[in-house]
Amino acid sequence: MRLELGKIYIKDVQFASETRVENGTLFINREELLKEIGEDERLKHIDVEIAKPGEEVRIIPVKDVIEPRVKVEGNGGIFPGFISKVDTVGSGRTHVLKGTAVVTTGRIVGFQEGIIDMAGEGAKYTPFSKTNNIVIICEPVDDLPQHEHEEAVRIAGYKAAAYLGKAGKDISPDEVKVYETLPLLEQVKQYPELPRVIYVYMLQSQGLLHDTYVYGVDAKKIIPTFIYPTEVFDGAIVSGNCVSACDKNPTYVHMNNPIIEDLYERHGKDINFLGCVITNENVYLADKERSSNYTAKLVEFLGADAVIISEEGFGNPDADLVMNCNRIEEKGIKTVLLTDEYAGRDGASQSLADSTPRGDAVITAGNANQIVILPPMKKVIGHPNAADIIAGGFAGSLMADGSIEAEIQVITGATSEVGFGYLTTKTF
Amino acid sequence: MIEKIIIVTNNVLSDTSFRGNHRVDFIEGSLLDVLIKVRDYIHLGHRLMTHPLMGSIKPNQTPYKTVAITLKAYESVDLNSLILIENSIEITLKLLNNKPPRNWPEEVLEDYRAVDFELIKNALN
Amino acid sequence: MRIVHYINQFFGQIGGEEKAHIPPQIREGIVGPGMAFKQALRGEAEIVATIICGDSYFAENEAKAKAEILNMVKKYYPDIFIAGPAFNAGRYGIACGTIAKAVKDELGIPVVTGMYVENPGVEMFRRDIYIISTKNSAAGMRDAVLKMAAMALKLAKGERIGSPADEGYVERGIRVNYFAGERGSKRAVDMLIKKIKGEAFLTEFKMPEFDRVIPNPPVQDITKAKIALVTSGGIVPKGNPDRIEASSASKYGEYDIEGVFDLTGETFETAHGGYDPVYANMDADRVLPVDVLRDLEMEGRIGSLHRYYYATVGNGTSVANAKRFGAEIAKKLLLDGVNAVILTST
Amino acid sequence: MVKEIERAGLPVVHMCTIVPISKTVGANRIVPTVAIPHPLGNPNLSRAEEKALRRKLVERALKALQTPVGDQTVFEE
Repeated sequence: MRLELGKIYIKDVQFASETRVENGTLFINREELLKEIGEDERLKHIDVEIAKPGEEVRIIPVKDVIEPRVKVEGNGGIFPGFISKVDTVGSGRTHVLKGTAVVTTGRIVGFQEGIIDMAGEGAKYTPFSKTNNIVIICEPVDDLPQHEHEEAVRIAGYKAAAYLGKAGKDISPDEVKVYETLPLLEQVKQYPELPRVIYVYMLQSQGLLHDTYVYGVDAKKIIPTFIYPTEVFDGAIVSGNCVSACDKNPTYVHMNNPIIEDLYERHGKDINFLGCVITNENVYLADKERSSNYTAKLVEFLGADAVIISEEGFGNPDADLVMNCNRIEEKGIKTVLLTDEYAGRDGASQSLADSTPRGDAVITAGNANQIVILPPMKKVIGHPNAADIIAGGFAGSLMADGSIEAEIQVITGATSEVGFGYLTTKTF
Repeated sequence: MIEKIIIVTNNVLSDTSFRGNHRVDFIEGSLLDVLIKVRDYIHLGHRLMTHPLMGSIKPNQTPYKTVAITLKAYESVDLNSLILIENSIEITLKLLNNKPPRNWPEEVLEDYRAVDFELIKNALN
Repeated sequence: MRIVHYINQFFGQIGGEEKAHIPPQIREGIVGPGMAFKQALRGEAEIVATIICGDSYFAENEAKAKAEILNMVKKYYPDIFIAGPAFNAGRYGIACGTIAKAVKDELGIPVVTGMYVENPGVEMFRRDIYIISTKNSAAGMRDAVLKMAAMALKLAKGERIGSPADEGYVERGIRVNYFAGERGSKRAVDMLIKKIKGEAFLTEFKMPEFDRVIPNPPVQDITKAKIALVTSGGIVPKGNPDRIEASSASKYGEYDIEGVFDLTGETFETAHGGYDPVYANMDADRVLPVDVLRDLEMEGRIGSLHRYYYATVGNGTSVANAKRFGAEIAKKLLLDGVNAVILTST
Repeated sequence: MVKEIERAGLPVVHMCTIVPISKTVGANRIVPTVAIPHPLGNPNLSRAEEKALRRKLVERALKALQTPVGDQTVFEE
């Protein structure tokens, strides 16, 4: 499967009479965009705003972040199973409006977290302070059940990203990157002398507000399976995960999975990157047994010498991470694990809910309990009362000058467990 | 699911919903009380069926917890269950100590109950 | 800036083991290794007093020695307290750690000490205080003093303390966030390639490890052996006189069971918070089998049951504390001529 | 704890319900016991039966203390 990813660098976003890309600026026809996403009878009111890097703006609560992309050539369309039919994606050509992101905000449940600050201390911790954000604010009809509400807001985000992506369809990209993974037997033959690597991609799948979808299928219902890395770039994996802002993978991060990108960087040089095995993180313990056994079996069957395993979330998924590590190492396949930590505010506590001596190679994305002071912002997009809840809530407190003392776990993407960020931890 | 279960919970939604089909041990108490009760069951040979720290909502944030364990008490203590529950209690104590939960407004409590219930319902179906 | 320096009888030039029993005494100004510190401090700080205490005295009269030394320290209003370096001297290291921690906690004065990494004082105190990692003997004095002096000045000035590698102290186990030069995914791929090639790599998060001890030879004649009971199951005399904590125990208890033939619900209970206490509270022999051992003692099947048993709560107790309890209990048992131990856990 | 006592030169037997935990804490002589809340008893038995059970376990511990071992050894029936 071969995919050309054409990147169109966007430096500015503005509202205008026509949605188009011109000289690195994305112009958006606001009414048209609203009309495109406004067809859902579950949403009473939708609004859109723009937040740019450096502005004193806080977006809260952030539900999802999505990158505008469009399929230019090849099978299927972006977000198969949701926006497009379930055709297999991942080949041909896809254009990306690099430097932009659709951010959905909407208070789905009362305790909602997820902050993106476009300036100040908090901006350092979220990758989405560096993107021009098109923020979609969704108000549901009264008494909409949580799972309906979550779905409506989720779909609104995909629609917006797909709509905006189309503006890049006929634009000549600033940069084209080519990614290719051959069918297994050919891929093995291509670099027979190089060690074979699989990426074990763990997906949050515990249930309401903790879900991930693959071609529209709820990931808790899958048996671990193979996916070409380029399928992920076309939005085959999307997030319905609203909890644990710091270490959930927003859809944007799935579409730009940095482990896949960085494995491709070394593909053909140091390693032979065979592809991805996706697996889930369920609540029922028997599911964990099944999934970890199946993952190890599949990784062995595919002929991997080594794997990278990334986790998503806190607590329960630590058990899946450890089980995957043990089962795979038991087969003589080397592992590197990615996680984050909850080591307490003082950094002195045991960091994970589970551990294994076989996990001897671990990358950490930081201690999510670290405290930061988020200064007051001139403008808040979304639901400021969510800020009050976070401020007074489990992870923060409001200070006299209006700033919030919070743990970085409330910041979207602060401790990305696919290594999207630079934050890490060392022992002092 | 073949094995018969006990639901240990302090969430009234789980209690009312499961009471017809399963044995329910309703705990008038905190999330920690639920975990400790589960631990005592495990010490007596019952086994965990669901992860005690299900959900990404931290145990110092939500006051509700529902855990499924086997109805049967086996001869020997199940090591996996034991490790999971002991680690879960440890991490819960750590986070509670880090930042104790606040008094949430009723609408937030309602959401916490709903998420806890949805996750366990989904795990058992 | 003013410094008070703590050293033992040997470095205080009073004498060796034969003088290890001397109680704490204070001298104005510099003694022994203080001279090296004077040079290393380059006039930025001055040792105003040196406290010298015998290692045995400290070990055998810990509470008293601690109080005496704290009083001495207080009088000199130091900006910083330096203890040692103790190198690989076990009792000296424990004394340095104990007194430094007390000065820090009770007087609020920054402290630094120095030890060889295998000194038992390291495991006991590395989480509490900065311990500069030294060589295993006084041959490493120069290097130790340089690092300790630099650390002392930084602490006294309230400067930011760098990483253990930068400053030369033993890891305290505190996880500190920072932004790395490469994103996490890139670091993961780099680590994977090193691991595949069998090259050295540094994990960013160490999973807990366990070491092993070689088994001791068996008891030759059990009918003559003195057997001691130790438990992590929290069995204590009713009322928990030492107030051993239900979890994360910071202490252990020593209890006399002379003339006790059976533990009953009226006399003993469990302090352990890690299991349902109902069964142990009804009959603590269910955790600590005193009744059976008394029978065996009377039947001559064992030599004797040791007069004291030791109890703590093995629930969330830190590895460091558990190690310390084990080491201290073992020392007492050896002194009392115990031949073998039955340790019960829940 | 058990490891430090062994390290100090005293033969020690660890009576513990969960053998793998005993192994991870580094015990060399291990006697598995009944249940976590009552390792050396069983409240479902009569007083006499319970004491006999306890005696059996303690005798096994004494046997362990008299047995040379090279590695971590579990003393079962």
